[in-house]
Amino acid sequence: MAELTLIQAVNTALARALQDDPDVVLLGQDIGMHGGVFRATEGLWQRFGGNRVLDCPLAETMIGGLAVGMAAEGMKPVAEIQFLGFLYPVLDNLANHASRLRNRTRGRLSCPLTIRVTHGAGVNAPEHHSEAIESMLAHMPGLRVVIPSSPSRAYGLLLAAIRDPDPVVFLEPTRLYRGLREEVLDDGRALPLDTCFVLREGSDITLVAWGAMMKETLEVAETLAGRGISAEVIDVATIKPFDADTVVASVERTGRCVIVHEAARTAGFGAEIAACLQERAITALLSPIERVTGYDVVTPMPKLERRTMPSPTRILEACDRVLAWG
Amino acid sequence: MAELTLIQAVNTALARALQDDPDVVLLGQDIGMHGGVFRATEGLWQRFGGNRVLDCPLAETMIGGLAVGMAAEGMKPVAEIQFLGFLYPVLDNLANHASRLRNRTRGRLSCPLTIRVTHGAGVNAPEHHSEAIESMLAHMPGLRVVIPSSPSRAYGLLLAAIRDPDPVVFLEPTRLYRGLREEVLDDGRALPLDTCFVLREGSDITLVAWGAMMKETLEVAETLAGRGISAEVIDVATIKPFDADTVVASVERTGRCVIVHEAARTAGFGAEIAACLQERAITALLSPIERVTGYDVVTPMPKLERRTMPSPTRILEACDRVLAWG
Amino acid sequence: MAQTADSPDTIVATFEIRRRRFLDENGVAIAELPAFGADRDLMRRIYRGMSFVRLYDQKRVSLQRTGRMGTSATALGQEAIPIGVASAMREEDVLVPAYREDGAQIWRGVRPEEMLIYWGGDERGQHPADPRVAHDFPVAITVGSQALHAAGVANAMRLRRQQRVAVTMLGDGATSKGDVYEAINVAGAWKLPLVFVISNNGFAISTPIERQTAAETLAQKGLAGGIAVLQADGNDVFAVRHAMLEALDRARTGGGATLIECLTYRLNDHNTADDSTRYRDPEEVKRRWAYCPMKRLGTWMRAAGHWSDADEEAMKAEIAAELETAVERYLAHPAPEATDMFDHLYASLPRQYASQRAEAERLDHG
Amino acid sequence: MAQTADSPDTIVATFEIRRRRFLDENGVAIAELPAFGADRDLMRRIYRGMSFVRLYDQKRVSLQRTGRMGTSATALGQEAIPIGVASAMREEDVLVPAYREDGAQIWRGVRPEEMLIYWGGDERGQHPADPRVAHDFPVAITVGSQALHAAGVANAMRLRRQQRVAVTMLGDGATSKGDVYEAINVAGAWKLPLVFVISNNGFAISTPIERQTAAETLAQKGLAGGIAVLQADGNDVFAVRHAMLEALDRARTGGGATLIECLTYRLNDHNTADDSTRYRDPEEVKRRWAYCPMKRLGTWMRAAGHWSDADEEAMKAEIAAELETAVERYLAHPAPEATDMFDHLYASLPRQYASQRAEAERLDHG
Ligand SMILES: Cc1ncc(C[n+]2csc(CCOP(=O)(O)OP(=O)(O)O)c2C)c(N)n1
Ligand SMILES: Cc1ncc(C[n+]2csc(CCOP(=O)(O)OP(=O)(O)O)c2C)c(N)n1
Ligand SMILES: [Mg+2]
Ligand SMILES: [Mg+2]
Repeated sequence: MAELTLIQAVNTALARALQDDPDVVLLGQDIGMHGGVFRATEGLWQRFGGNRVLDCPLAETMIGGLAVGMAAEGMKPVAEIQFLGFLYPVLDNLANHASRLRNRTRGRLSCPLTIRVTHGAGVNAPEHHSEAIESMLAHMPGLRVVIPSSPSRAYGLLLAAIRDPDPVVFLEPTRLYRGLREEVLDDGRALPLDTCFVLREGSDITLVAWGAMMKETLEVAETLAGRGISAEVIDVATIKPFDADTVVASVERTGRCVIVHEAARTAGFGAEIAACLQERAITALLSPIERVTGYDVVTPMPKLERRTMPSPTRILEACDRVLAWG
Repeated sequence: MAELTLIQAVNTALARALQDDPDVVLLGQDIGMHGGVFRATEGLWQRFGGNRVLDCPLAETMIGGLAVGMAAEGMKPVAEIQFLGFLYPVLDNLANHASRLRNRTRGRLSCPLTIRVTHGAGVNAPEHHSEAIESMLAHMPGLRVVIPSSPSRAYGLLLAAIRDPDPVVFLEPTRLYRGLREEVLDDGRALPLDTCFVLREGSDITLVAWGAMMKETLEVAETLAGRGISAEVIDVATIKPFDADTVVASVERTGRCVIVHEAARTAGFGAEIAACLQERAITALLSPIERVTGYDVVTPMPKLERRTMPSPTRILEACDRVLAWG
Repeated sequence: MAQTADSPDTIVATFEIRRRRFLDENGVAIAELPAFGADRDLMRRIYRGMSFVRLYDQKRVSLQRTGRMGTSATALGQEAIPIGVASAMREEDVLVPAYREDGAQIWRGVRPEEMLIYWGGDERGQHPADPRVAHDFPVAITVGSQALHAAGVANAMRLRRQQRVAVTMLGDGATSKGDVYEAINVAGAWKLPLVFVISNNGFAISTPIERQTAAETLAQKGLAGGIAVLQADGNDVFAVRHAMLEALDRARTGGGATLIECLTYRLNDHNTADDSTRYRDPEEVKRRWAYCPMKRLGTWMRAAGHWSDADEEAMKAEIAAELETAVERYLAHPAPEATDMFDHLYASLPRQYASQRAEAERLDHG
Repeated sequence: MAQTADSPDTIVATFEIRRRRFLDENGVAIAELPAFGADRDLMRRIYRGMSFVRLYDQKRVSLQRTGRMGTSATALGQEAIPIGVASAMREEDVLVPAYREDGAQIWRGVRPEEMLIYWGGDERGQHPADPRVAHDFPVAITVGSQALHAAGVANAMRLRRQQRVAVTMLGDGATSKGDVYEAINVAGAWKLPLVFVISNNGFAISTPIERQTAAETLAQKGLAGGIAVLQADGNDVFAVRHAMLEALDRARTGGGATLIECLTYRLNDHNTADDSTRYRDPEEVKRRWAYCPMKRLGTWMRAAGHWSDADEEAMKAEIAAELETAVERYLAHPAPEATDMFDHLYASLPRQYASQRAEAERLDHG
């Protein structure tokens, strides 16, 4: 078993998928000889050849549309979009075609494609490279939206995404690409695409996050532990379909909840979680559910990006308010 | 003062804006001699000429991009996208450019454009013609998102949108285009772009909706009144920035709330409203806030479209649950 | 800036656009006809196919006028294109249509009642029973979106080294969409087995082609992607079919993609919701009837001895009966269930949406 | 399908692509030079401008290597393009650049330190102080997006009957984007006062032009929109500037848009985060240095008596000093306030976001 970074885990899962299923084909810009701007596909072109790893002309709409057509013919395209800010031109194909082809043909055609795209800020990247728009994707019926927060979950969730018979957007937290290492067993085992992961059990407060924000969230849980407060930490992992059951069950025990996300606050996915919780667990709530989120601002350039990303300080302040409430 | 339909009110506001400000220019497909697929621009090309009312080649991305460039040069483009399903190709320009040009140039350039686009189902239209994706738009910092529910509000809000110094997406509920008439005074008075409208005062329960769903929501309020239950009805009108104050104040009085929207449930704008309410009014809440929404399904074709749109029955059932709770 | 004698410029590339035509508007051959013209049976099927489109369109419109059909578009005056295209394709090829090619879809195996079910507002019409069209794409409502899907289909064929071709059909207006250009470009870059058929009927709803683009031809849109291009007289089924056979052959033998611009004219309103007198001169439409593809082929068929008045009569009766049956089946088609909305959303519905489905079911039957 | 003697095809349109070049790679004139070549002062400013780009790029990269600068891209080997373009434009024209045209932006009035501030990760760099560039667009990071913005700017100029021109700069990779095609098409349809300048430097990151498109030239992308097209030797500042003057004049006098493909070669890595040895042969890069635009113009300048070794030395010292000042100002630039994120979001911040702003302010100073 090897200690892998998240990007290596992605690479390993891609290799495994290419190996296992001849219908899996990678699409993207600079993913071939170059190995991808983050090296997610490093060595794959060399190993599987140019008919499995396809360098594309520079056109994101095209990548989305090609993937739809290939998937309808029974292939399993896995497309890389270099940065989330470049996913917007793909939304038309995601919302109008990929997510509905099965439904609009009443099951005759389907769209088993995967779109891999980086997610989030904190790596000093240029404009449009640090976005977080998972809630827009979560609003598209027929889609699945997934975001791992560790190398092993990246491996298992990506395999699941590629094998899934329906379209999946797989968000990769750029900030975690090389930040942490974990033992990853390349056993071809997929993780479920409809389940949250409880990363830490606790009884006083539930902290809910996903992607790169798990880092700060776990840090805060540790800080709270030092103060004798037991925080349960949940990694949502699959944004759509959202496993409310796990979160509701937790909050029914803790009575308090803080949701953390990098995306802008308004209509972010935290709103959906808070809405579900008050619908299903209002009697258990000992305080309002707080959301610690990116502000409702345009994703800033590097000099200010950390000023909108939830910091441990902000998360802790919210926990304090929630714990002190009432 | 004339009795106008909503589409006539839109037409009147457009004429007024063209008349008042030489920088206002209309863009769109078939908006010229043809007058637009819904006749929103009827007579305007004839009256203001082809340099004010511009028939565009068939390309939505282009319409969005042109509008950004024109706005940056100080014009006030008002672009029509024929149906909301065709707005997806414009999202790139909305999210990456229109909504950030001011910010990314720290105030040097700005983007005073308006995108008009139909919203919602219920008119027996083909696929992709009946969408509701206001929450995706509400997640874009720097944007305003507006949706009227009556001819007079259409007039006042559209004038405000056009005059606003920042980009506004103006959603027009297709189902209301010709459904109701109202006295509309063409006095050039705009309505505020950050405020909800209380359409009916009440003390037992707050009903929140927008766009075409106001119709069923007001119907249900009437039914409830027949049972001696006093419902307050709020038209959100401006989705972004959302006027939580008005809704919170209402729920603080009523203690109960049902939110109604046509868009899919998950990550719909109802989630944001419910999240805000539990954050700010949890002590006042006598029951969970319910959301009555379109299901998490692909917008169906005409034979089934009414099966996902919130019906008076579904709204009433939710009210009953909320009123009976606890 | 005056050009000097020793010019700084050299010509590095030249291009020409050819237009193909076999029959003039009076049905008289102006060039040696392709061999298939001698195939009496085939030519009769083609003529019948075009006639079917016209009568089917009439039937669909009359259903709409009587409130039993949603909005849809006819192919009036363009019948040679869907039939010329579909008749040239093989079963294993894939058709990726727009929304005005019911004729091509039906030729390939979709039943007329299935098309009516679709235009009547029901997704089930896009799941035709005939296995021959199992890979064909459904109607594309979002203009131009089908081009990239067809490129994806063609790319799958290429990667799998199949001898199949994807054929996508587009309007003149669609050529303004970036999607279509991106499809043309990748078709060239990857030598995709793909044919773009553009029905240039002069209008995108109200927008005449002159205001859609300054390009002298739509064929030259293909030059931007380095693919083979050709114009064909779209009202001459010989030209359309001949151009298609050439393009399909090129694609099948590894020669890559072709863009064929078929010149035609939309004799009808844009669709049943449109009133074209708002934006075009009815006199022009009248004049254009002289170029009707049906009349042109009919004249030639009779002159060639392939067709008679008796044939015409028999065919019309036969088609009328067929359409009667199709309409009956359409009208008798049971209403969909509300749960249909959920049952093809995912391969299997995530448990998260089960309660929504249950509510829809309860209210549907309640 | 064999072609018969009486061909069904007629040629309906023909096109040719011309390539412009004045100086060969050794700096020798191969055609009569444009009149501006005799303008000693102008040519010295042009040569200086190109030299500035090269030295500025070196400085920026060295800042990056020492951790004081974000990721950015240089114009190494492409210097003739930004300077040829910017020097041909008028102040009232509008530049809509990509991200490799700092040289053009600086020529027009952006201060070097402002560009450094931007690439250092701060939006304030996109608000240059010089009023001459108040209408110019900021750097475009999303490849190709700028083409439609430029079309919009040009459309405003057209509607207002101004004698101004929008100029947009794009890479070869950008030509694959539908946005760029859509801009070309509307530029043709509306005869926009617009110039598309494509710097074909052979690569889009790692993707060589041969895999980007099958089009023989990028100039022919313009044929799809019916606009004027031309190739220019992008390493010959005479060709670039001459082509620009012609295109600007056409645009200004109502003749519509032009697409100019400038042939060049990216001598550097894609950007400071890239390592091009992963995907291209360093030998090829070495070979391409022979075509360096600086060397070419320098040789000609000396032969024409416009330039001397002493000039070179003086200029280098002058530029070095200028850059030193720019770097000092950049490094001394005060850090932004967290509230900056809110203060240019809307013309005035909606009250709904006031509490977020307050929190950011509190934490910034806490
Ligand atoms: C992306 C998109 N934009 C707008 C529309 C509305 N619309 C439907 S058909 C049409 C015109 C299409 O013209 P053309 O491509 O020439 O095809 P034709 O209808 O003439 O066959 C338009 C604008 C649409 N369906 N899709
Ligand atoms: C829409 C979009 N997709 C992808 C990228 C990532 N990216 C940055 S530069 C680049 C290559 C651009 O190549 P080209 O247009 O030839 O310009 P050059 O860098 O050679 O000047 C890519 C793919 C981007 N910035 N924008
Ligand atoms: Mg047309
Ligand atoms: Mg390049």
